[in-house]
Amino acid sequence: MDFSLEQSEVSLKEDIRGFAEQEIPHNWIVNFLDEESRDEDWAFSLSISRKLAQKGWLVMNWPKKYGGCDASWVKYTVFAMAAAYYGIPGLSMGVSGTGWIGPSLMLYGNEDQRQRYLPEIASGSPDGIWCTGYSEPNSGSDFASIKTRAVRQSGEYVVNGQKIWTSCAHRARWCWLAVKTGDSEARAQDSISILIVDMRSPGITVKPLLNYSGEHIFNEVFFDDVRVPLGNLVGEENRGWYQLMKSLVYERNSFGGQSYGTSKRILDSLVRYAGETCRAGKTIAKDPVIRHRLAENAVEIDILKMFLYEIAWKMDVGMAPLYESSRNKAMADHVLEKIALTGTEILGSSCQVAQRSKMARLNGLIQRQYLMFPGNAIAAGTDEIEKNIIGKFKLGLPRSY
Amino acid sequence: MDFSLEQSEVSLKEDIRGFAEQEIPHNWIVNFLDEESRDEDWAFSLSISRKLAQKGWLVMNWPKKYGGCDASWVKYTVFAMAAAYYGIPGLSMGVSGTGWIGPSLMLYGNEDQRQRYLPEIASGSPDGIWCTGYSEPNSGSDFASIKTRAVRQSGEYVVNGQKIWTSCAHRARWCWLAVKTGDSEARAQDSISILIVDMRSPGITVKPLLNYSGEHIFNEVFFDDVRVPLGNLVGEENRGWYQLMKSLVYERNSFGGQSYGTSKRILDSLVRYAGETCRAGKTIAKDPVIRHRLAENAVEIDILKMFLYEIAWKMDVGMAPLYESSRNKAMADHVLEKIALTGTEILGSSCQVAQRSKMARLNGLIQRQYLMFPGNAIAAGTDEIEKNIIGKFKLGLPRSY
Amino acid sequence: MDFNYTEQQLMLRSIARDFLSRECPRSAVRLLEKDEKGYDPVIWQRMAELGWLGLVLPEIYGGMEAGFMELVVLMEEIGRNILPGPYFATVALAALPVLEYGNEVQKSLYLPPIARGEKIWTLAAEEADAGSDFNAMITYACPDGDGYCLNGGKTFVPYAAAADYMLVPALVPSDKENGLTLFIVEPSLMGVKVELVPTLTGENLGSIRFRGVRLAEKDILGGLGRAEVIMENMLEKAGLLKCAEVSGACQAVLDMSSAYAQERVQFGHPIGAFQTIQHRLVDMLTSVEGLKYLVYQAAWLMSVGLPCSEQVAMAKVKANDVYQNVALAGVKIHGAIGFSQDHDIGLYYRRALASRFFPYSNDHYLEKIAGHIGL
Amino acid sequence: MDFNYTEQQLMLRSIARDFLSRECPRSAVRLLEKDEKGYDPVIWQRMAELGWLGLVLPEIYGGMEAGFMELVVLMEEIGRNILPGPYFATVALAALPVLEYGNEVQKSLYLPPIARGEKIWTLAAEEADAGSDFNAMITYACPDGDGYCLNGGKTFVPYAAAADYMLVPALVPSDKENGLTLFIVEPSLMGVKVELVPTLTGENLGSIRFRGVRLAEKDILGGLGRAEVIMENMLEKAGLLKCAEVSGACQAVLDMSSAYAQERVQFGHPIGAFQTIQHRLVDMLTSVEGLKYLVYQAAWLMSVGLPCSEQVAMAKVKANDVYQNVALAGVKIHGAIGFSQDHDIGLYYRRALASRFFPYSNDHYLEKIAGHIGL
Repeated sequence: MDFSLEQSEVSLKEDIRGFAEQEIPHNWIVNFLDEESRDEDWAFSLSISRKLAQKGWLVMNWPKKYGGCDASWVKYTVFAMAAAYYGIPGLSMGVSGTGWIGPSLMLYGNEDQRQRYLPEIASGSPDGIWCTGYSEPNSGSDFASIKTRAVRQSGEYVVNGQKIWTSCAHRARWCWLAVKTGDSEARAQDSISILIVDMRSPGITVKPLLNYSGEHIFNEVFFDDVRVPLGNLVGEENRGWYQLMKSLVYERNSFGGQSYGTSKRILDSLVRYAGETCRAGKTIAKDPVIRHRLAENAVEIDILKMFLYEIAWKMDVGMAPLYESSRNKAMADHVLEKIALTGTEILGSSCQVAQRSKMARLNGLIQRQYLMFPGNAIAAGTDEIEKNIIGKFKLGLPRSY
Repeated sequence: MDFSLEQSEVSLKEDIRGFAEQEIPHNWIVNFLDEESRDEDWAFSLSISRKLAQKGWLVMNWPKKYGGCDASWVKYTVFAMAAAYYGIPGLSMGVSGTGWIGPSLMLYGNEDQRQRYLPEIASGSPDGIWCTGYSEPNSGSDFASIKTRAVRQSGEYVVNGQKIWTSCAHRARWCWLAVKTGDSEARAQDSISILIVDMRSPGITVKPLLNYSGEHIFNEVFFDDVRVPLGNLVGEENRGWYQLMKSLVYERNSFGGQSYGTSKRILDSLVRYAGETCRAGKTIAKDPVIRHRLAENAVEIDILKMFLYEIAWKMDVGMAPLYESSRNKAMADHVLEKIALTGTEILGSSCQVAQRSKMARLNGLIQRQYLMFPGNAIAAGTDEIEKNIIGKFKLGLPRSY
Repeated sequence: MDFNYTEQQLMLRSIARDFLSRECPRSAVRLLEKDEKGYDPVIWQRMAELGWLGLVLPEIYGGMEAGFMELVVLMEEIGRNILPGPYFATVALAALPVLEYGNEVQKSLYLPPIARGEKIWTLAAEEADAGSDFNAMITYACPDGDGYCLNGGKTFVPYAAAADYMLVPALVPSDKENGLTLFIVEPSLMGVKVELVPTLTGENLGSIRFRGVRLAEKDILGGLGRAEVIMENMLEKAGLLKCAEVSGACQAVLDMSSAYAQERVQFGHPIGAFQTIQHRLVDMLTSVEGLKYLVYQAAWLMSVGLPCSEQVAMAKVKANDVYQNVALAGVKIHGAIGFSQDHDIGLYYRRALASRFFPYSNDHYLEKIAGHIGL
Repeated sequence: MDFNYTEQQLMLRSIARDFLSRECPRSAVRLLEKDEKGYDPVIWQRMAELGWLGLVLPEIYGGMEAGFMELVVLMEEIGRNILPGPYFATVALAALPVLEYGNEVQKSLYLPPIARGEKIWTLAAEEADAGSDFNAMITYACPDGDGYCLNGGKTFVPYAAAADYMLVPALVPSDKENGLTLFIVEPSLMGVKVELVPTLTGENLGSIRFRGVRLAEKDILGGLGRAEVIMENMLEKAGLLKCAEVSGACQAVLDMSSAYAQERVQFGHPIGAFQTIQHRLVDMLTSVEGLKYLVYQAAWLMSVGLPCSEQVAMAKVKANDVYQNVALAGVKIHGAIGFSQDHDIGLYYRRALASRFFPYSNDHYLEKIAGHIGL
């Protein structure tokens, strides 16, 4: 065993810190989901994506031929952790691009599709922004029950149906869309396909679904006789469910590094805040209850780090992760929740102040997390779903009820 | 609303304190399950049962004609809380007698049976000691799947089978036995009956099952052609499952008062201990982390008190409790677990000392609870079973999987 | 021992539930979050007509002379429905202390307009850097001629922009020691500046600057240097009423989540059939019932005049934990729909932060309990 | 970054697992709980033959010269199987500090018999009323002629009744200040009295009284007044090895509980199919894996000589929580059978209390972490 970073990984961290100091305003704290909400934030995030691409960082773990640098997963993890720690936006190309659309195309797309779409993502261009069309009003965790249908008609797919909670649909150039293609008698799992859909196609309507704090992240997306070339089928027809189950391994893990970086940054910010803030005549950093609570957070955050390195190392040495990405997803959610709640406790009354207000302490870092962590925890699989997966694939337990 | 105690209830508490001061050695801390373990403890407990009966306290909430005092459930709750607080043993007549055999006989027994058995329990006599034969090796939570069978033969039931985890079987004069009587095609729930079995009957073998700390509480009980008079059937044949489900409401609630009294006593003992014990130059009572932890315990213990009064009041005014006894059972288990674990934290290294050792702090109160609370939590329904019941009966949720 | 509601309490509850769901649907709650005054004067007037504003005031001031327990029952309903508006501020934070500590002139002058719904009050106690720590306060009322001159600032003041009067604790310097004194201040006075604090909770809060505000002897409530005692007492009552509001809100979240778990089908079953969800709902139920009884216990003690500061502290600690846990569990049970602006559950989740630190944080109350149990 | 075990580590693990399950079945563990010496000399001798007793000692003292990480791997297996005996006491609490702080005479004299399995050592540090607080200790070694005279007492000493030697920190009064000094004491000396402490955990512990015990200059380990520094270092290593032992134990509890959940059928399904049980097992898994990696991280830092006191503290805090939670969850999953004397799960549940406060409680480690993160 050896948990040291290589010299190049250590210096990468330094480079990222330098980049952040130069490029990111010190009060920038928009996190990776709500960078989509406001036009000015989005434009800034996208400009950073471009610069990250130019630095060779954005998709460093992709093969060179698709715009990457053939870097290891460990190195990419180092990057993601540090970038999130220093508050660098635009890491995901609209949530899904770098994290799982890319890896999925490499797994299931044909060479034409890879050549066509991967470099767009890798270059940080607006045309590399994707959204993911999975959830429907009655199909959340029970993904196999989707109803949106694609029918072959005169050499094209014609898509009809509705997606919901589609984050980034209002920003995306492309949609990674799950549809029913099999006949109605087939098992649900054997009748799903993945299509690449141009978001500029006629028949697509995107309606915003503001979240409870007024941010525009989610959308409803309606498909009304949308025509999609047959060549936009990814992988095999009717094998989409199986493809997705496999690529969800990437999706689940894809925010791990960012969650770690964000949590660690919040922890350090709270430590600093506690040292500077007085209550009852002494700094709250002297309060044993607060000291213990922050120390407990530090332990959980460190475990997340080890989990992330473990899965990255496994991928680097060619061991396919199975339950680990579900474990990491659940752990990351837990860590974010814990530090956010600890943060509200430390801020006290101040945590009521709106996140974008000038009166917000720590630039609203805590408030933003308080509002976002329950949403993050749902995306790409609820805690229950992750635990079912771990129970089944790691512990060999029967399907749970 | 009015949460005051009546004058008679207040003075009852005082009387109990006086009784305990007179009758109970100050270092007596055996709790209500392990009083069965050692002969000398058992003899002492039983002598106290007798005295409690003479005082009119043992089954004060029973009707006068069966040996009780027609006291309210609230008053009985006051008694149980205070008695446990002051460490008075012998409250249950071998776990089941006062708590649910008595109430069950009043619900389902015929008048002959009530006359025959209730006064024996009420008087605190050794002949009033019962055990409860429910669990079998493959039937725990899934009670309906029991296999022990009673067959009618020449005017008697002949019982064959095995029970397990039968607490107090080695002390009991009678067994409240659940058996299969219906034919094998009948629904499991429609083929169970309750028999009263004389533990001195030929064919009964009791084998001790020591627990992990060496205490003799549980037993295996083997029934080998045991003959039971037909008149010992309680209620209707094959309706035993339904009877039991109803009487379990009593069983679940029956230790509530004792759990409260025990928890409160531990809390107060820990407070005293914290005030007398120094660590790093000051009493641990000054440690904010310990202060908060004990305060959190105080809150939960107080909630348990309100829950217990609520259900007692409901029974007094004739509202049949439904989910409440499951809620109280789960809450009592939670409270005991929390205070026991808090106790180990406060004792530190000392909590390793065996409970009966002279070196044990607080007379081994914490150790005993640490060893017993997981067992208490299983008896009369695991946490999962209680939550299923609450989910179904209070929240109207579907049967859970 | 009696766990029954009185007829009067049951009736009040039923009227309140009807009224609030009809007059103040949650869509109105959302709109009022963006309103500068933060309340609907029409609803306010109706509440006055229902007698709610003077619920516990004596008849001679236009009140209904109901008991503290009735106020608790009403606060539960207000919390259940989320009623935006200065009810808590006016009644719990002002009318009660004016009634208890005001002189006859003050009571006659101030209480009837409250009961009639004509005047809105609030308490401006917290300071940006001092929190609720009196010793660190920097708002001073310096003796000046025959009156006082008020300088300083307060923040997180409920409905500051709507208030006609506010109670303001300020330090009055003297030879001996600084005596904390409670003043009645009209925001319309020269030198008072109110600014809204944008909140994520949806609660209407403001910051206030006092610059050379002239106050008179008659503006003192309860006597010079008496604010600490008064505040301790009034914040005990107000803290408990806040718990009742939270208790009602938690019950609403539980009801909503339990109903959703029965409707929402995934994998061919209502999600309430999945044990993890079902047991989470059961944990919510148990904690909500626990909170309810702690509130009732403290309220009963208070209503019969027995000491109850330990029980209030217990209720508040529990209220904080339960609201956070229940609101979060509720959001999670709802899944994605729980985050949408149009769904009610998010209103509660955000508001859980608003009550958490009022008037003090958990640490304060745990410390208080620790003292009471003998530590 | 490399998460692989070396070939040597894998082989050690495999041999240890085989050996322990064969030579020390849990039935033997139960019997040894009642044995005064608390270990089986035959197994002990075999362990010496396997090279375990000198695992990390240099060859010149009869050791195997393996690394710290190998010792961690072995401790995991010892914890997994529950090996009763003074392995931890002899190796972690004595051989390591003797190797690090002993002079050449001491090392040559003491280490080879340890490696050969001939001598058993322990540490006698804790005092009844002082716990691990050096400042409150009352064991004194007063200069007396050309040596020292030891008076006082220690408690919770692992395998005190079996030990041939014990390390004893004692205060040496001097003109300047009391210097805490580590002495090597033979319990066979006049004035040493050992008494067993009955434990519920099944661990073999003793109390020791020192009355006028004569010690010489040569019995000092690491120099006069140096015990505080030595202890800090040795308890960091020992604390981490204890974490490895706990990690192995937790893995065993998880494996046992997971297997039982697949076998035990209720309501027509294996109980592992019920979501509450399944998710509880998953939580156990996640926490056990988290603990394992914290242990490996700290052990790796230690093995390459980097600072690791923050990481050791993290591992210990986690170990305490995980052992308690996992052992309790394991017992509950097993239901009634889990409480019986014949079932293995109870062995772990009881032992969770033994490791929890060694060498310090959670508070100590949380405080240490707080310091490291900048508080």
